Amino acid sequence: MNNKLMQMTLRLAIICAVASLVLGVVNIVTEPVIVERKRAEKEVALKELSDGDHVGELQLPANSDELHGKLSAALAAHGVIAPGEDFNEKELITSIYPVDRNGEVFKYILQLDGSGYGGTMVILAVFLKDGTFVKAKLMENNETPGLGKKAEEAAYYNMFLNTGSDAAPLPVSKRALSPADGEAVSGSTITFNGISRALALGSDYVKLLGGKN
Amino acid sequence: MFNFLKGLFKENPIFVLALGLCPTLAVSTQVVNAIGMGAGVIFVLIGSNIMVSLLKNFIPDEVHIPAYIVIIASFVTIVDMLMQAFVPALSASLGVFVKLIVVNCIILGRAEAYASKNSVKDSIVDALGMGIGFTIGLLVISLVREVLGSGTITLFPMGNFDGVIEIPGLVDAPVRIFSLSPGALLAMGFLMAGFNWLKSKKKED
Amino acid sequence: MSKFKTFPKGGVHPPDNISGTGNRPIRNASLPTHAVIPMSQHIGAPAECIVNVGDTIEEEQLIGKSTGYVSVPVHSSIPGKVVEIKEIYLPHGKKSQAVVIELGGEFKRMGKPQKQSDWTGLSEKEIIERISSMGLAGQGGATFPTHVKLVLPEGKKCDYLLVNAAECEPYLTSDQNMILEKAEEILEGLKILKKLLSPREIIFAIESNKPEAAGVMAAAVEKSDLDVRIDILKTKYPQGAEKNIIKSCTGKEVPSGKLPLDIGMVVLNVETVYSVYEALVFEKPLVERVVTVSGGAVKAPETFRVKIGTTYRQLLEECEGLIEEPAKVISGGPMMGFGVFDLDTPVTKGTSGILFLTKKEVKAAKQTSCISCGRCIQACPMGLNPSDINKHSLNFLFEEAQDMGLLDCVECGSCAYVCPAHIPLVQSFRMGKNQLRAIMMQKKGAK
Amino acid sequence: MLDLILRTLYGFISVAFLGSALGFGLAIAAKKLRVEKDKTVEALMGHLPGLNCGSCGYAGCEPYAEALSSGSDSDITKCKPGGAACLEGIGQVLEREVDTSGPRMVAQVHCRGGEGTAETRYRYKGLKDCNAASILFGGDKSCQYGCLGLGSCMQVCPADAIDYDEQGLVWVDKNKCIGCEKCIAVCPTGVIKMIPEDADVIVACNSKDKGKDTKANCSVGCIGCQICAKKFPDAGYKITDNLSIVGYNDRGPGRADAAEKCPTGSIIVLDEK
Amino acid sequence: MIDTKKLTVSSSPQIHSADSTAKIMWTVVLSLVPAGIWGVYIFGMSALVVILVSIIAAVAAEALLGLINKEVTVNDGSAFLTGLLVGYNMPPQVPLFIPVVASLFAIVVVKWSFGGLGANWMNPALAGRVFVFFSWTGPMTKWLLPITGGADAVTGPTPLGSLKSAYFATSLNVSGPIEYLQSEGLPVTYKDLFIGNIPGSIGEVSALLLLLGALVLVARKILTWHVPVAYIGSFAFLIWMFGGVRMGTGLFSGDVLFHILSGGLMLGALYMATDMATTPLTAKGNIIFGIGCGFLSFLIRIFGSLPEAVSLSIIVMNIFVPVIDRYTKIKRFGYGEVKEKSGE
Amino acid sequence: MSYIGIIITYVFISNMILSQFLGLCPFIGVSKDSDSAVGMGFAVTFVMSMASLVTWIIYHGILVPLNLEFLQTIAFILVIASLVQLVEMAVQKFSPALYKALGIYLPLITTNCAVMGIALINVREEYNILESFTAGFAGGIGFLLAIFLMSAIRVKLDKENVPRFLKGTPIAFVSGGLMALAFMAFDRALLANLIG
Ligand SMILES: Cc1cc2nc3c(=O)[nH]c(=O)nc-3n(C[C@H](O)[C@H](O)[C@H](O)COP(=O)(O)O)c2cc1C
Ligand SMILES: Cc1cc2nc3c(=O)[nH]c(=O)nc-3n(C[C@H](O)[C@H](O)[C@H](O)COP(=O)(O)O)c2cc1C
Ligand SMILES: Cc1cc2nc3c(=O)[nH]c(=O)nc-3n(C[C@H](O)[C@H](O)[C@H](O)COP(=O)(O)O)c2cc1C
Ligand SMILES: Cc1cc2nc3c(=O)[nH]c(=O)nc-3n(C[C@H](O)[C@H](O)[C@H](O)CO)c2cc1C
Ligand code: SF4
Ligand code: SF4
Ligand code: SF4
Ligand code: SF4
Ligand code: FES
Repeated sequence: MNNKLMQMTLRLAIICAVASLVLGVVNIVTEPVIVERKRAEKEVALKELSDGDHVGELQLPANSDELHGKLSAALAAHGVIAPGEDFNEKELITSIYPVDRNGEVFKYILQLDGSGYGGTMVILAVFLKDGTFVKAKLMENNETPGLGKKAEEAAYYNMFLNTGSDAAPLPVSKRALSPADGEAVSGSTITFNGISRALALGSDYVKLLGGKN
Repeated sequence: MFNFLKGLFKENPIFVLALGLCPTLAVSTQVVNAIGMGAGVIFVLIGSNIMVSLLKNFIPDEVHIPAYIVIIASFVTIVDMLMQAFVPALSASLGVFVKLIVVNCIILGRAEAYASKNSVKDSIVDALGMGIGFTIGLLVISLVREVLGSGTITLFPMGNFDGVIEIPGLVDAPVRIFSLSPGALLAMGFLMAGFNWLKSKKKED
Repeated sequence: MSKFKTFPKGGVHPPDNISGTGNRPIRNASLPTHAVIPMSQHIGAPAECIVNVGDTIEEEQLIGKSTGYVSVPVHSSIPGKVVEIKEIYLPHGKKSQAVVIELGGEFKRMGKPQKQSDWTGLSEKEIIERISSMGLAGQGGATFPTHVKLVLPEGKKCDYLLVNAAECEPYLTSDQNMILEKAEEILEGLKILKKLLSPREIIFAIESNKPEAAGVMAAAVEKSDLDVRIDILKTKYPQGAEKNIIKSCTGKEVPSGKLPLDIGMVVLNVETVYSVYEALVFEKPLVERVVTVSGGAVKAPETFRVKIGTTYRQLLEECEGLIEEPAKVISGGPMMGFGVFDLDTPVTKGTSGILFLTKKEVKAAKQTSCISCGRCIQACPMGLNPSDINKHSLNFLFEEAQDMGLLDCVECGSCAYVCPAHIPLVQSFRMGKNQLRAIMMQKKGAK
Repeated sequence: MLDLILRTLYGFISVAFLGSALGFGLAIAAKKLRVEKDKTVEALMGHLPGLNCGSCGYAGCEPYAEALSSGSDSDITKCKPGGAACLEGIGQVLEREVDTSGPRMVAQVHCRGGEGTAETRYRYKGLKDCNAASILFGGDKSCQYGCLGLGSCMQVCPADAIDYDEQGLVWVDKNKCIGCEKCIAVCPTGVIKMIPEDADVIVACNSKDKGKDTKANCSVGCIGCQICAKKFPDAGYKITDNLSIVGYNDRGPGRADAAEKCPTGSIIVLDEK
Repeated sequence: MIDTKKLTVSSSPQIHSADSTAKIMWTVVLSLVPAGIWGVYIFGMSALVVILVSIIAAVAAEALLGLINKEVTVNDGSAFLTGLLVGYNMPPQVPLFIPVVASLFAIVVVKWSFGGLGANWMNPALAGRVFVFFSWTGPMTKWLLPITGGADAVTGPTPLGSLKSAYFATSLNVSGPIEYLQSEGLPVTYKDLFIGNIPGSIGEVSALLLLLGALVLVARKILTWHVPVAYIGSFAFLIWMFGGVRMGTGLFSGDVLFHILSGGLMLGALYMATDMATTPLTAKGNIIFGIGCGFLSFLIRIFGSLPEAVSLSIIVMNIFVPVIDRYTKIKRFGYGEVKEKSGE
Repeated sequence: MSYIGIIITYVFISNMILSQFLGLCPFIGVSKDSDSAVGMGFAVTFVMSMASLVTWIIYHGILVPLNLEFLQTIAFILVIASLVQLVEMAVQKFSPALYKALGIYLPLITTNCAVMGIALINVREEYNILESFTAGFAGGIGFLLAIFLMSAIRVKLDKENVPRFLKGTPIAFVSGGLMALAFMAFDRALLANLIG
């Protein structure tokens, strides 16, 4: 075999190997930090949303046709989807955390995916057992600063307060808002639509869960 | 000394060489990003220039590009991991562009054009000059874009200061385009024209 | 509209302004006291001056010798004495040697009974020789040596002989008035040409705004035994341009870079045909021509028969001078003619008109940059994109301009006429062509 | 922790493997696919200034280098902007003797006639381009030799060295001029001529008309009166074709004095800048 | 007799048609005046102020840049026209700094960066409009109801705007836009749309007056039919085909009339997609350009979220103009029927 | 997302250059005339498609199974650089004509952010191998479109009287800015409404 060829190969291999070794070492240092940081971040977010109550284990939406049927009916009734329109709650509800006080579940924190102006938005939302909206936080999103990004502010969700129960449905179109609120979301209707629909889905889903753990 | 100054003005990588444009435009929405990005680039530039200069006789000519690139990529990955671990907010707002330092034309360009032919000491000076030149360019652009596009100047939070200076008047109704992609390109074009003008002024004196 | 023949694309409609001088008898201009006769009155090599200062010259004496195949001799239009030989500017902006002759002595022909000679016995070669020695150059504007056009190359046949009486230039009425007076002579000229070229068909083409001339010609054809097709063309500038008139009358397109003869066409201006007649029937060289003197600044516009070498200044006086300060003095028609600043410029074989235009007629406005309106493209009869060629030319991209058709441009001026930005497009093209020529010379030199 | 270390090891192995595979592949490819580059062209490119201005008659520096290298062009002095250093460099590469003595040459406009000084014959209306204007009787100036002032030279100058001066006349900034002679090629009247960079005076006129005609056409033109040549015989002025020409190699006494004495002021002392 | 030094010498042709750039521009301005007067009439004096401010900003910028370039260009009217069109494209009660910025952007960045009149490749007025729209979306989407000008002005959505919101609501049970608007309590008739009795930008509302103005321009040969016909035609066809899809009424049920008369389509198709400087040179090119505009306007109006269909489609198509010009060659005389020179 | 969706996304909506800021150096550097621009565009399209494919294989075949995501950057760039060099050498050897047309741009592609960028985007969007390839190809076409349009504009501008200090690169940026402004017409909502 050609000597020069081998030498070349070897030298590149050595450089690569050394490089990866160095990276490996740095990784050994940083990875635990990164993992820990991420966990802590989520914990802080959940804690904030749960107002200090105990947050239970992560759950995923149930895999039941019956539930799906009921959910569809409820959503159609609330004008979130058109009658007969299909949707998949397992893609839209990515995690569920029951929140309990003294062992009794009284609210849920849902991680929801909504579609906004800049693509998918991740929303963490809190509902009482009867579906009443409590509070929410917009996590990852690509909305426009000054428009859709306004939904990152806690005050944005005031317009949903005390809605979501059977008595007071969540507003899912601008028409259902008070004129002042309607004015406020004007210019970012798409963000509003995405968020309100996600919340309506969460609310209806929670109602079906009915406090089960 | 001359080498150092060259990178700052005469051969400013952004305004004169028009290299490394993607990160320049992509992350220049906030001043703090520009500082972070600049620091990252300086680190990678110095590191890779040192290594390339050291290894210039070890690296076979036929595979020098992959070899340099591996060296650069290693430093980039280190920066990336360190940022993720210790300045997560910055890491998030720089996004994919930290990883893309690896393809920043300036760095490979300096490795090829300078470090591979010069001593370690000179390479460091060159890296510093180029890196700081790049950072200054980035700072100028981000200052223009953030002030116009958001009405703020975002720096690091320190003590009571939350890191954000608000420009009265602009902050309530900023020219938002400047924080979006068209504004980046427009600002770049006019800054470059301004730079040309400065240069011609200098030449005349 | 569609009852008149025309070419399909391009063209413009400037007001024709022919009512002042059209359909009126041609007047003989008085003799010049000093005739200034340039040696270069045609396209091709200038004639060589064969007289000296002090020489006494007879009427119609040869004073300039043809210097090549594409060249024509020059004759004196008046008898007299050579008083000066000098460089003068010709209207197209180039310099030429000119002989100044002071009137004196006796006329051989003028005022004497005309002696007719019989041309029917002459051979084709002799006819060509006669045309050549009588100094004939095209009187339609381009002053191309007529004899060159009339020699059919080996193996080529002439399908059509086209008499160009379109006279599409505004103001000009010399062809028109000529037809009214000399229809039969013109037909005689055509007979000579028929013998020479034996075309399949002779076409007489005239624009629809000159119905009287067309009528006179039709009547003459009726009476004669010569078969001539009369085509009435739509009044549209540049209907008279060679390639366009061929397209209008026959539907044929002269390919880019080719000559009419390549597709079996010979196009001659009516006055050239008349000169052919005079050359053969009277052995008269080309020493006078018909010139329209017109324009809003002139008091009494008129069509004159003028001795070559007569100055513009003299002709203006014959029109009783000016009624208004002119903005421009033009040699030729307003679309293709040249602006001159020297009233001592002489009439040459190619001078079809002299115009004194007022500011109002010129309609100059401030030049702006091109607004890409595309009107020039619509107007160009050659299917070019003048706007783009101009931009290339102004940026020194002459070879690119050539690819875009710079050399196909016939400088008709339609584009510049309509351009709302008042860009002197034709000037740009002429400059571009000059530069291109220089580049090609340089390239040839390099090789 | 163990997991992390294990992964580092995997990484080490797999990237080393990837590197050696790719390195091997590239190395083989480099051997198999080797194409020789023309070393001479590269070396020449190192010496050419890289302005791609085209004054050498080629589309840019590289085509000129190729022509020199292939021998299809033997004139190594074509790159004017490169100056002496470039010429020397090319000479070295091609092993040719070169003569690099003499000062750098720059262009200058030899005419100071403008509004108020030079007569015009008519009102020009048309393109702002000297060659276009010269179609119309050689331009509107009564003098046929002078600067038409429409700035075609400015447009072609790759160094932006030409501009209107304070009096609105075309003038070359010798510090910016790279000596490419493009302006000379474009100028229809030939009024731009090369002078040494260190020229002390120029006769800023190009008129070869007789003194009388020049005087009628322009108040600052050289009338060929012989004063400079006769009064200061050693100063290097010579009259040819009714025009005074300065020699730049014999700068005898009285050069600047001649400028004082010139009745039309067409000799100009260039300031040292 | 004649002072020959005062004779003008220029290259042929020695005479010229009566048209000039300035004449064209001022004619267009005049033809736009009625639509502006209507806008001021139904939206009140604030509309007039907006128009004036836009014009003043544009003309001032042009004059200033002319000063720098030592060339007076304000007289040619193009800057005035740009300013006027910027004003026409503003909501009637927009904060005045917005039209100022739009005009400045139009003249300084879009027009003069490239060298002034005719050198720009994008429509200055529209680029200015879009620039401020993206920067200050809120104020740029607030509209006045007609005949409410003055102190107690009432805002409301444009017909198209509220239709657009409707597209995002899931279940619509109406036959078309007019019925939908009725059900929303915003009754609009075709006649309102035609004469301009609707909320909208100042100059865009009256289709009738815009059409009349355009007819004058057609008669004066300033406008050719190509762009407007290709634009409106292709747009109408696509609307008819697919316009009903999002109303839930299926294919071939789009309300063509509604869409043509609303949302500034008339102003765009007649006055802004016809700006000579930023559209193709040839008839064929203009037809391609028009169809492109029609398609994009349809796409953005029916499927997009932005209310800016017309402005955006025209400036997107402006990008394609150099390419269209390159590939729509006219047949040159003497080149046979198809023979194209290669490498051009 | 459907393949059509991916194509529309990367050609129009997330156009590499006009909205993602990837590959600007060649976009500005090689758009002076259309021939080079189109050459560059095709070269980038080819390399982006190939790189998407190869990096997907490396990522999902080696890095993920071994939990080595942290070596992503180094592995990707190594592969891309080698790929580009190989292509360059092969073209140079086997088709000198093509090399003359493309060759000078190929080295530029190594440091073209768009290539590396699409590889990283493919990972972020969790595309499968075919989707990755489609995204790479569409990204390349988007680049080609932008650079071709830009070159036509610049060729036009060459003949205009652009103010001195803006001539060349600065005016290219301004033009790019205006292009991006117009391309804001294509937003995600449009895509979502169009293909559901
Ligand atoms: C630059 C820009 C950013 C935008 N960002 C958002 C956004 O973040 N959220 C949103 O819902 N709409 C956004 N939009 C969409 C428009 O504002 C859209 O027209 C509006 O949502 C619908 O109009 P309306 O709310 O006034 O009815 C954006 C538009 C632009 C031009
Ligand atoms: C260089 C040259 C050569 C020509 N050779 C011929 C020729 O051989 N036969 C011919 O009939 N015409 C010839 N022509 C004349 C042209 O066909 C044409 O009639 C002449 O240029 C005047 O045309 P115009 O008045 O339309 O410009 C020649 C013209 C030029 C310029
Ligand atoms: C734009 C243009 C317009 C012309 N108009 C006429 C015209 O009206 N009448 C005419 O006889 N020749 C006109 N010519 C010249 C003819 O093309 C052609 O040269 C002439 O008819 C040939 O005849 P001649 O050689 O006898 O002059 C025109 C040429 C051009 C380029
Ligand atoms: C028919 C016509 C339409 C025009 N439309 C516009 C326009 O939409 N926007 C604009 O800024 N200028 C317009 N102009 C004016 C002018 O062409 C424009 O300012 C140029 O783009 C400037 O170079 C128009 C001019 C004409 C003749
Ligand atoms: S002058 Fe030339 S370009 Fe203009 S219309 Fe006539 S032929 Fe066409
Ligand atoms: S007619 Fe004049 S303004 Fe119109 S495109 Fe042609 S050159 Fe330009
Ligand atoms: S020097 Fe020559 S090219 Fe320059 S402006 Fe004067 S005449 Fe024109
Ligand atoms: S002044 Fe003339 S010689 Fe000097 S750089 Fe300019 S064009 Fe070249
Ligand atoms: S930095 Fe992105 S291509 Fe150069």
